[in-house]
Amino acid sequence: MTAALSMSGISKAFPGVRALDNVDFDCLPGEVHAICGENGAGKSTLMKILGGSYRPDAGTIQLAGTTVHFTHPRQAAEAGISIIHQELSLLPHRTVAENIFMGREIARRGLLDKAAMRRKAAQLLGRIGAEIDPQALVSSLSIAMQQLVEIAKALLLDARIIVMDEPTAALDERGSRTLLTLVQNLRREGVSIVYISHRMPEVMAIADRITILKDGKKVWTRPRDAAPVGEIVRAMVGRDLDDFYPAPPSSPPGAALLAVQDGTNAAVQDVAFTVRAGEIVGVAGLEDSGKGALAQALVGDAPFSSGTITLRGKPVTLRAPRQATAAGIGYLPGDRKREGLALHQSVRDNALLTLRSMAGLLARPQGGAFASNVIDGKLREMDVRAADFGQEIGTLSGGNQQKAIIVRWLAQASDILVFVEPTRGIDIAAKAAIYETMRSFADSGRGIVVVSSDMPELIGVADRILVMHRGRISGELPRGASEEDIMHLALGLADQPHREVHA
Amino acid sequence: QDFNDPAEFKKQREQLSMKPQGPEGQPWAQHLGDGMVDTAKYKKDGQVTICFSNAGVFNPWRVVGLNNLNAEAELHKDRLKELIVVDAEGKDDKQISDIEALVSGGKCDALIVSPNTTAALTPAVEAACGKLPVIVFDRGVNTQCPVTYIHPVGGYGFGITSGEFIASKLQKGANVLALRIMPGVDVLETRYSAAKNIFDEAGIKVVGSEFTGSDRAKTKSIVEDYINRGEKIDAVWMDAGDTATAALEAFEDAGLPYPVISGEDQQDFLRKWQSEKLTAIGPSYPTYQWRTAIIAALDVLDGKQVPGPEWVLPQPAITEDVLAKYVDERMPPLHYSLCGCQELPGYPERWGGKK
Amino acid sequence: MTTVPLPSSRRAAGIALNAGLVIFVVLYAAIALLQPNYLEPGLFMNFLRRAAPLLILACGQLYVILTGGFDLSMGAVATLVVLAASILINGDPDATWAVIGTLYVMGIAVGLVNGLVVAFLKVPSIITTLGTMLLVNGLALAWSGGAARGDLPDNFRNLGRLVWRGVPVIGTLPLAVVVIAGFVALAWWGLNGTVYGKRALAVGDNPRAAELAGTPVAVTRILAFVVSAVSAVTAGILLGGFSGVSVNAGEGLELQAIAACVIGGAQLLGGRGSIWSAVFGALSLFALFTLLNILGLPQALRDSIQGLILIAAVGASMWRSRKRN
Amino acid sequence: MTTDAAKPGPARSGLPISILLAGLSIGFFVVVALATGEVSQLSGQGIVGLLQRMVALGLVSIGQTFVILVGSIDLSVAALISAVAVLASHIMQGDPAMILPAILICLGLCLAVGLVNGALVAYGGINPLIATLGTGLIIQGVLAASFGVLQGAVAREFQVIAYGGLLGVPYSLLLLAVLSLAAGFVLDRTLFGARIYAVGGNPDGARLAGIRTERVTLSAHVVASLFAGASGLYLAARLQSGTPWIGRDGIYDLESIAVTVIGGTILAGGKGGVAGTLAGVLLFASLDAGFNMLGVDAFLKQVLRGAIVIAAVAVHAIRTKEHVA
Ligand SMILES: Nc1ncnc2c1ncn2[C@@H]1O[C@H](COP(=O)(O)OP(=O)(O)OP(=O)(O)O)[C@@H](O)[C@H]1O
Ligand SMILES: Nc1ncnc2c1ncn2[C@@H]1O[C@H](COP(=O)(O)OP(=O)(O)OP(=O)(O)O)[C@@H](O)[C@H]1O
Ligand SMILES: [Mg+2]
Ligand SMILES: [Mg+2]
Repeated sequence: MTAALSMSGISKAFPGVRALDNVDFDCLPGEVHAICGENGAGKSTLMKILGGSYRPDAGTIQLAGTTVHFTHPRQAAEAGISIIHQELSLLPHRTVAENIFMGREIARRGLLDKAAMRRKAAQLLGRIGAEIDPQALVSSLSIAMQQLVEIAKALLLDARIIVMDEPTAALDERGSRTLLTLVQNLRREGVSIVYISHRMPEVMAIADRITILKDGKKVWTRPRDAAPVGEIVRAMVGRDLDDFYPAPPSSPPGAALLAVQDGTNAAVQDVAFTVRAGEIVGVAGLEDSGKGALAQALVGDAPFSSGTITLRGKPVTLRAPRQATAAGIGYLPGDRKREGLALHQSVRDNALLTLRSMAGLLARPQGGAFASNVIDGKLREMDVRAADFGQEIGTLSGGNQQKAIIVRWLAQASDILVFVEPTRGIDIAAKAAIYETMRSFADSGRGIVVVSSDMPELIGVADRILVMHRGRISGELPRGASEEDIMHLALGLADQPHREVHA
Repeated sequence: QDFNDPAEFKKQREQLSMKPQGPEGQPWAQHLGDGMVDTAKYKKDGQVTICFSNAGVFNPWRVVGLNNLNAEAELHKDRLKELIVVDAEGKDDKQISDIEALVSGGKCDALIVSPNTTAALTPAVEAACGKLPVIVFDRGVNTQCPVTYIHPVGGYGFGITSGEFIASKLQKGANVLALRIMPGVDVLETRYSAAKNIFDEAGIKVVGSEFTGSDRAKTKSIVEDYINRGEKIDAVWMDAGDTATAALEAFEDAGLPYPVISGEDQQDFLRKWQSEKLTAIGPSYPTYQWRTAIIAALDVLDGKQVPGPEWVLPQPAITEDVLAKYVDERMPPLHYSLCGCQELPGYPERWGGKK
Repeated sequence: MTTVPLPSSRRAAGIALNAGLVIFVVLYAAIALLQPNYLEPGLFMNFLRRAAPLLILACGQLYVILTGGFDLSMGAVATLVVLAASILINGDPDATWAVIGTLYVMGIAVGLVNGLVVAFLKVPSIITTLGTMLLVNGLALAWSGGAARGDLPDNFRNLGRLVWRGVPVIGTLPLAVVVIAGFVALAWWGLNGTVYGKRALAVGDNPRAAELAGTPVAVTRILAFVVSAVSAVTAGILLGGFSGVSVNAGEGLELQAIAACVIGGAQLLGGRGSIWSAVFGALSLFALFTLLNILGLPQALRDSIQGLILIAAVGASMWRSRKRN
Repeated sequence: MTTDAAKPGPARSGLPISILLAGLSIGFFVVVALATGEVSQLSGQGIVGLLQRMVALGLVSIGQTFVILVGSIDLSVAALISAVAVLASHIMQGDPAMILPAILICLGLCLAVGLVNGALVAYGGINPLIATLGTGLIIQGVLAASFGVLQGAVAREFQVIAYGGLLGVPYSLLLLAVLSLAAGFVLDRTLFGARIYAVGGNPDGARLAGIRTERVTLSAHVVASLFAGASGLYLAARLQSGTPWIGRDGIYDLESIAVTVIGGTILAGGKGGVAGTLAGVLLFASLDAGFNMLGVDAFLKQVLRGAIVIAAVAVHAIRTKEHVA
């Protein structure tokens, strides 16, 4: 069987970085080929070359045996390649249908056929099991729903090759399962699928073959059966990662640090919980369950309209992130690029942002705690890898960016950190490092609220898990809970007998 | 348009020395030449409403003028029910709409227009002429339909007065720097072409002709640049005097003697002239013509004969001998002395002066 | 991923600095070539004196540009300052200092309005300051009746006019040059000597991220507009001093100030730039004006050349940064 | 991308702004007319006069809407309007036989300017503010320099556009109406329109979706220039002969941007439309007419207009949760 896609000898350098070095990659018809690798290994770059966004410095691409040269994404699309990119690329002010048909509108002599597009959009959304009105504005959708729109967009083309670059990063368990079913169906139709994910269980569940990239080079390609998880991780990271999740704390939690009573706003109702010193409290929930809104309320970004928050026994009002910061609550937002990073500023400046923002206006920007060597020490401690901490943070890989933001809050010496999707799109080694940091932060007598749609992550790292459903806390689970337990509460089945929870 | 019309040059030169007709000492009510038009058909009894479509108040000359016009209107409270002033902010298009709205509004008994641009306003004025008596002043329109067109002698006259004065003070081969406001405006272009003709004839070299946009800082910088070039500047000729003192300051700052200069009738220039004993002249484009517009409109509605179809006003220049008469310490720096407004109600406060 | 050393941001800033400086040096060399006496310290000082208003405006504009905005109202503020000074002082030298204080208060008020409207009413700064430009200009003209009123005494005029002669080494020293030095030093200190500069860059780069990191975004923006207005007042005082009262003293200066910052390498919409972008950008632009004057080209064509240079300067820096990526 | 909206809402939310704004404008006009006793302004002729005030600004603003929607901006329209008006009168020299050639040459010039603007922005990567400021300066300079030789007047027959009419409705209004409808149709119903919204809303996303974003940006600039050309031709017809200053004096650059934004098109691009823009133009026209009836002093008018621009944008901007700069 000729490969549907075969890339050989692909190399690509960016200033200062050799992103790909002589990489070979192929994919057969009706095959799911997963690519794994650390952040910055070159996965997305390889796919962007396939999609015509970048031109390779060297190497050739063949589709079903014919060599192609793409200079614009349009050509790749016309050649039957469809890509779900890692970054969302939607139009916030336009409807779902208009987004799905972006660049491929149904038109006759330049005139749009809107009705046809609406129909087709509804059909596509139905196919992926998304209950989204094609007439809705994208800006009114949650990130997860937007991701589903992206997927529908990719299916529009009837492509022979579909690339999915971390399609489930923003999806919850239910959304991910629907997607995996969809992938199976596509495979059955003979579509070739390139699947990129940092979630090992997914990869193991659907991949036919797995390719590992490391530092821009291919390590190996193997059938799934010949690639146990341990091997994969070793190939990616270059060492064994045995104790992936940190050990639970040895001593019981201390006094209550943070307590919320009757917290209510447009998105959440009557939430109440406490976080004690030394505790990591997880918050689980499906999309639109209000877990994100809870985090925003805790940091004053979308405050509670009623209810009380007490910090170390004292009631506080948090109406803006700055107030929360001053009160000792730090925030690691879920959307790194949009909410976390000043992309064109240096790693150092990003790490110092909060400290400098909370200092007196006339403080010297390089003085005392802001001195380069002090913050460099902290960055190094957190193992942020950059050639020079003076370089723009936008040039770092996601994991290193995330670590730099964590350093921002560690430097600020907050009491409570609210982490939203702390490891979204982050490779396995960096994940382990972040978990380690979270644990030791809690162990030093402080508290963490971690909001995540990654259930294994919550199970592994949280001391307690609050599960949300429709804006309310539908239950609380101690350490050791299973995914089934969480799903049960997340689906709002708490009052019903524990049965089948697969949606 | 031809900005160098020998016939017009000659005509204006003659007008400059012509003896005006009309009441002595009231140049705004005087006129040159004999043409009169009959206006009996416009006669209207009782109180009247006069409408005025103004091009704008985008320079001090027009500000002083508008004050003149308003003050003149106050003199006629008994006859004048209302004076409606509409400002076009320097936009031709808006002025056309303004005129159309005034005419269709039906309130106006007579219309005064100070056109922003000659050609542009012609159709609108033509349309208005059919409905009511129209009086145009300052810039004209390309039609004979207005009852009369009020204006002083004109641009050539201005250039002749200033050019001849400078030529008379300089030797052949001397250098003059010409400072102009901006290109493309007929009344300004003709000032320059007239002066240039005279300089060429007298063998005086125009070392440069620069546009200042009536910006003082720019003017001063330009003159400094000429001084820094090491060029000797014997005289400065200007097509408008707003920036005359700025030009003189450039010489002061460089420690050079003042040049011979032609400015205009603004107070700051006159004061400087007086205190520094300059060799200077202040030709004018008198703002009293704004008074004439109201006078003419009322005369027309009275059915009186008025000078026309062109009402040419005298265009005096301020010279050494009459300088003292025009300096008025109470007035703001850019007040135009030939406003003919000293006797008008509200002088000097209405014009920004101190009591 | 083999990491090759990246150009550090400090080096990147150095490149930006050199861009403005290089353009300035080239243009000034051209001036000197045509008119060698411009190399004398006296004429150079005079050049600086005349460039002073633009240079100061550019420094203020830079603050706003760094935070991602524009300030179109500075020219109008400068005009207001000139007219107001003349009306309020009205020739009385004793009133000068008190009036200057008042002028700064007025300027700060305009800056605050700009900042508050942008930060809280969420009106884009280009529209907000277009509005305040009209508003301030209208107020200034309404107040003065549309023409200059009052008078400026010598002690006020000296701020823009006074030149000390017989100064060692440089020969002459205009007071305006001392004002520039002081203002630039202050502006530099604001961006590099306090944490404000880093906050402004972060806000210009990604306001949402800055907000979530605890940065007082609104205050940072408002301060930028206030600094910009203060620079406009300072420039207005120098303008009034240099050349006296007029109703169009500040006309068009806002766009020149923006152009200066951009020529100097600051990035519109925020996040990149240093005080040297403003300083050397303004000097370059002013050198260009002077050069065109000296060349004696028809005035009109000077506009065209200015347009060409503007596009070329920005195009060149675009091209350089593309090549780097 | 925002996540502020609560429920997946309906798509068409652009309409209310335009209707609200139009309603307010008309209301203002009517109330003022009644209050000042100028009832005749409410007659057919009065209304036509009001609408006629929209034509010149309306035409440029439609074009401006296209570029702003695509995420760019055009500051060169004012200079281009002057250029077209001057060129049209020069070519025609009053000769009706030259009407068609003149129109074609003028539109050719606009096409060229649009292509240059578009190329600088889309392919050169130059910030559109700077690029179009530059081209505007270039055009303005060339125009002023050559005005001496570029004089003339349009043909009488050509002036019919501005002064003739059908059943009491001036042709110029019909022209504006037809072109507005056409522009609205293009934006809403055609491939080109969809691409404009895509490129403005998310340029990277649009590129990844296979859209040749550069071409779309370039085309939008061409559209803007052509509409500026239409405005210039209309002005030439109305004014009989163009001067190099009509565009600048009309402040068509900043005003067209202001009305577009007032009409709800966001400066970042990707949201808005022609209906809102026209409502913004109507607001300006009503203000002009209303202030005339009220006899508002010229300078006060400017103050009010500044405040109204800010307020009109604030009304809908204040609801945005995103940061603006
Ligand atoms: N446009 C670019 N300019 C400069 N460097 C880039 C660019 N795009 C990617 N890189 C660099 O190339 C390397 C590979 O990046 P790539 O995005 O392909 O990684 P990835 O494997 O997809 O990582 P992740 O798992 O975080 O998505 C990284 O070091 C990245 O910083
Ligand atoms: N200000 C608001 N007013 C009304 N509804 C809101 C508001 N903010 C959020 N919501 C709604 O509340 C629900 C909870 O949203 P939230 O972002 O917290 O979900 P989530 O659990 O974080 O989902 P995801 O994992 O996809 O981010 C959503 O339906 C959202 O649309
Ligand atoms: Mg990637
Ligand atoms: Mg959320």
